[in-house]
Amino acid sequence: MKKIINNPESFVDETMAGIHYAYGDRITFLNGDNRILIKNTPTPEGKVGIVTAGGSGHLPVFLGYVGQGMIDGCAVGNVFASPSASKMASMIEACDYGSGVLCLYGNYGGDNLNFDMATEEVEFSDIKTATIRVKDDVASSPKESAGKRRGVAGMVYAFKIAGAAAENMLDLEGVTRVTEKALQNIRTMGVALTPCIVPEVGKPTFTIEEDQMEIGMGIHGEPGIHTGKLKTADEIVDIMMEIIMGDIELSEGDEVSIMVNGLGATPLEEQLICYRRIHEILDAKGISSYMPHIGEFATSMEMSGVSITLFKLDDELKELLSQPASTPFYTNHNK
Amino acid sequence: MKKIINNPESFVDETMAGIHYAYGDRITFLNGDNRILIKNTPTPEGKVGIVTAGGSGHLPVFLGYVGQGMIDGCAVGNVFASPSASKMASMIEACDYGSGVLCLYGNYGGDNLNFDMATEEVEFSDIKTATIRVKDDVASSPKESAGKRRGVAGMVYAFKIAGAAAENMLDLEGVTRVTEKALQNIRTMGVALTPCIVPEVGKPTFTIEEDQMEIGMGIHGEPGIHTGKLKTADEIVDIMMEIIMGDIELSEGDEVSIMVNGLGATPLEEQLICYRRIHEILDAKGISSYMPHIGEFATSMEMSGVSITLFKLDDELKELLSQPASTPFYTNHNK
Amino acid sequence: MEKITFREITGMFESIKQEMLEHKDYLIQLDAQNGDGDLGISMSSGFTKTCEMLSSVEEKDLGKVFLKISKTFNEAAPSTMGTLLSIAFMGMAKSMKGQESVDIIGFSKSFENGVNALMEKGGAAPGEKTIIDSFYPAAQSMTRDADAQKSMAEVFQNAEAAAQGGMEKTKNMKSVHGRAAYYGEQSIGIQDAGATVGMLIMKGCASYFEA
Amino acid sequence: MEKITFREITGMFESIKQEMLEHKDYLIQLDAQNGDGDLGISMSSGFTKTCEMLSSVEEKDLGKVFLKISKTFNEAAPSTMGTLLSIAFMGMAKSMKGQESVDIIGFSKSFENGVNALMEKGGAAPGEKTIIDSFYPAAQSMTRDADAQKSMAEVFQNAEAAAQGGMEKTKNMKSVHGRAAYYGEQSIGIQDAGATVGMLIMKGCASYFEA
Ligand SMILES: Nc1ncnc2c1ncn2[C@@H]1O[C@H](COP(=O)(O)OP(=O)(O)O)[C@@H](O)[C@H]1O
Ligand SMILES: Nc1ncnc2c1ncn2[C@@H]1O[C@H](COP(=O)(O)OP(=O)(O)O)[C@@H](O)[C@H]1O
Ligand SMILES: [Mg+2]
Ligand SMILES: [Mg+2]
Ligand SMILES: [Mg+2]
Ligand SMILES: [Mg+2]
Repeated sequence: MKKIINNPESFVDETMAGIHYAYGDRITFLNGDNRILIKNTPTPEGKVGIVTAGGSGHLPVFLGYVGQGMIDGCAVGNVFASPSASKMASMIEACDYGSGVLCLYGNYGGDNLNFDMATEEVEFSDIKTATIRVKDDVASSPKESAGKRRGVAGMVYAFKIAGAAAENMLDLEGVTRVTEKALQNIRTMGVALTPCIVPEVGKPTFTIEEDQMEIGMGIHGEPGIHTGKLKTADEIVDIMMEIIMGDIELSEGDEVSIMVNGLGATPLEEQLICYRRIHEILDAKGISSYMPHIGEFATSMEMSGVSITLFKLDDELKELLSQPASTPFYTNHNK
Repeated sequence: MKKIINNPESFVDETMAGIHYAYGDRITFLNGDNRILIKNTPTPEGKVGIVTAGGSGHLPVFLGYVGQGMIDGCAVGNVFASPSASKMASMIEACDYGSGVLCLYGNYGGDNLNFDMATEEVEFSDIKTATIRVKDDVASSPKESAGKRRGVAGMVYAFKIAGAAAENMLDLEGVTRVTEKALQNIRTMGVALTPCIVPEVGKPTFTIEEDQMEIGMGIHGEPGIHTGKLKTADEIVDIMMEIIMGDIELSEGDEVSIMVNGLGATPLEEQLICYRRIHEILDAKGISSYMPHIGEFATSMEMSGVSITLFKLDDELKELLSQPASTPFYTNHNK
Repeated sequence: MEKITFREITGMFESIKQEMLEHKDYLIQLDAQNGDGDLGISMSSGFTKTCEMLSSVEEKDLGKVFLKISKTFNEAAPSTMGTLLSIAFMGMAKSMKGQESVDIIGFSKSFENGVNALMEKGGAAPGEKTIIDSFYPAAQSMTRDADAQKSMAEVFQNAEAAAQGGMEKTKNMKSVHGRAAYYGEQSIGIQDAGATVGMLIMKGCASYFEA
Repeated sequence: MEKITFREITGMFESIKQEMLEHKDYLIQLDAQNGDGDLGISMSSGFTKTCEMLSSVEEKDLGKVFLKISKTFNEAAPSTMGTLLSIAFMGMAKSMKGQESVDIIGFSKSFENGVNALMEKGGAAPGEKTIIDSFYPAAQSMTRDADAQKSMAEVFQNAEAAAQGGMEKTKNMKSVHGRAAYYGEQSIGIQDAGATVGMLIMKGCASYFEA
């Protein structure tokens, strides 16, 4: 295991300490608990709170999106593990500014159950909550059972839209409606070339042979839909784009935001080579691109590979996407 | 070679195409030449031009810093190879807004020679130039021969300072003076865990054993100063910080900007764990930290490892560092 | 008539903890085949922390005791299984609210309530290769035996046997819930790790009353 | 008296190109030991592109010819060695400006000028394990022989021998310039790749005049 760490048990705590030292002016730990990160900047009374939660090992997902114009809080679990319901509940309470809280998170068993318990718990304190589970990974389940799909990089667009809508002082129903609309227009698919290592495990929990790739692999190494010889960038993009475009209706004149997300170890050069192909495919169909997101938005530590997300825009969504947002790990200021 | 590419020969061209599609609204190719990238946004008459050049394979270095408040142009070579003098000369001419051009680049043989030829060439067109070679890598040569040191991630701070000074309409001498002052206060040191692969070569040009690390290794795999068993994050940081702090005078009450730069494959979590240690070391000495830069600023494709840069600030430099800058690959807006 | 009070609950959890510690590697191995292999770790940690809490608490109201168990367990093991169990404990808490002791009928009702909460929140039905496949037959067996006024020892012994039987049937089932579902057909042939946890819990209770 | 015109220059470059193509792998291998191994590729490409240019150009003024050579070579091979050679060609261009032919005295002066430009820009002196170690003795030999009014063939033959001798001495030198300098003491024992290029250039010229 080639990692620059101290001991595996302190991996998350030390990461959180680094974040606190670096960005403590804008984000802080709720009651000193380093597993609950909330904004440290003023929030207008009556704004809908947006919160998320999930396991560690995916930076900037999830906590990296806590900040202005995005989400208000994030509960942090161990590597690839959900945080507990009680931490979520404390976070929800801290992020209620009087108009309720939207719980916006990836569709994973542990997170679902804990958020369900947490929202039940805060009901006792009369906090209104709404729940949206992000299910953008088209490779994780067929269209007929789209409800079982996992949440991956498309979540970042959902945070962006929800955050902007909340900042515009929409009420909880309004924020929920527009975020759900956004997610109906978001699809992601990934390819992995090398595995990642959970520090406490100390070795890869899955393997990809030296000349192989796995299309559709999940961000924790969940099995993909196609394992085979590593193909060229264009071939890989073509396969992924065909599946994505078979899942979402896109026609001439449509506008999308394209996210090319590096899974951790893949050079920016390769991400740009993929972007080039995606752009050409869409361009040939008369589909234009707006505010591309190219870089690392949702990773799996040292996993190599990329994911492609298409986000189909309408006027309302485009407006919300372009509204300024700024967290220590994300801004659309220069996008 | 596990890379998401098409063929090695088109690696740079396709990367550049991706950049052009994604960010063509703000940066463009000079006369359609995809190896000369210049700003596509208005520049005030009389601003000093800031240009750089260097090989590919280090994104966001070098071209990623072309944009508002940073540099005006960048000539792009093949992977790890200098672009030619004539491309540099064309770029310098395009980035002269009437007050001369500062050529600010890393101290490498090929780049030095080509820039020398290029500046000689543009003299014929009566363009005033100044030259600064970045030599921030303390591991690349002892202090007695600091003039031989290579330029690495600290270059990004130099771009930032030069860009801000030029935007403030300082003249060529003024911009040169303040950038030189900045570089006198910048030191970098890196550690590599795994090698990188030049696409056209197809295999690593150097190796690091499975349980080894190389402290001081250069961004092209130039030999480091210490090869040995992989140590813990704290031990590695301690070694690097001792060398850096032996090279630059820092005392209680000083203020620095810390850059922790991922070399390509190292997860953000690990970078933050390193930042944590650096912060603690400096804090114990009464040295405070301002506007940390944590992420990937100067990479070597899929190399894993990190570099640490300390940038000692005074009032003038702090002011220039915080002045807004925005390129497609960099902004200090959320730093 | 035999009664279950805070003392018995503590003893039962101690006994379950022993089972979890003894079968830690076995659970890791089972979970690794169709999942991520964390089950042995999360169960050991969950029951250890819960027993620590029980040994330091002054509380007679069984409703409140199970509320604390539910919270502690979830904090210590926020994984899928940990959370599902903590949901079950919460369900049990609700039906024991205000009582300092329950008889076997009261306890079996409360357990049934816990299993129902787990089914409702987890969305799994018997036959879907989850902990339900050992818990559900165990709950049925307990209700039957309690109505027949059998002894505590007998009730839990039969419940363990029912759980064991259900667990074994999971070998031939296909996973549809949790991480294991990603493996689809490949999951057939392997005993479900969560159902094994359910069996070990019943086994722990049975050993306590045997002793 | 023998003269060098555009025709001879073209012939000399064709002949040098042949040497570079033949020794491509050898140069790669030498450069890889103390550097990055690109030298064989950059030299082949530099001389090939230059010959292409020469075969398509209508230009008699040797100053302008060498200016074009300098530019073409740098475009095709912007590496350290490529740029240093293009600097040398630029130096030669300056001293042949306006002339359509030069005799051996004129040519050797121009070569010396090129080598001086290379030394000045590159900052290397003889004995520092670079191309200078083959070029410098070759230039000295040429000047001596030209003053002695030897034949072209003889001048270039001796220059090649001088370059060869200088090249061999680089084996015992320690690198202080370029990438090889990073290897310090380790560089001792290995023949310098750039000095080998210098020798091959002289060899190419000599073969042209022999033929
Ligand atoms: N929806 C569900 N309802 C009931 N049991 C479930 C459900 N999903 C998973 N399980 C059980 O959880 C077990 C795995 O638990 P655990 O290892 O904690 O999951 P994870 O590591 O994926 O969070 C499975 O063997 C199965 O018995
Ligand atoms: N400053 C210098 N002056 C003269 N020759 C040099 C200098 N630096 C390097 N060289 C020569 O260049 C050769 C390597 O050239 P090349 O492979 O093009 O370098 P790189 O690949 O590092 O750009 C060396 O063998 C040496 O002879
Ligand atoms: Mg990375
Ligand atoms: Mg990277
Ligand atoms: Mg598991
Ligand atoms: Mg070389």
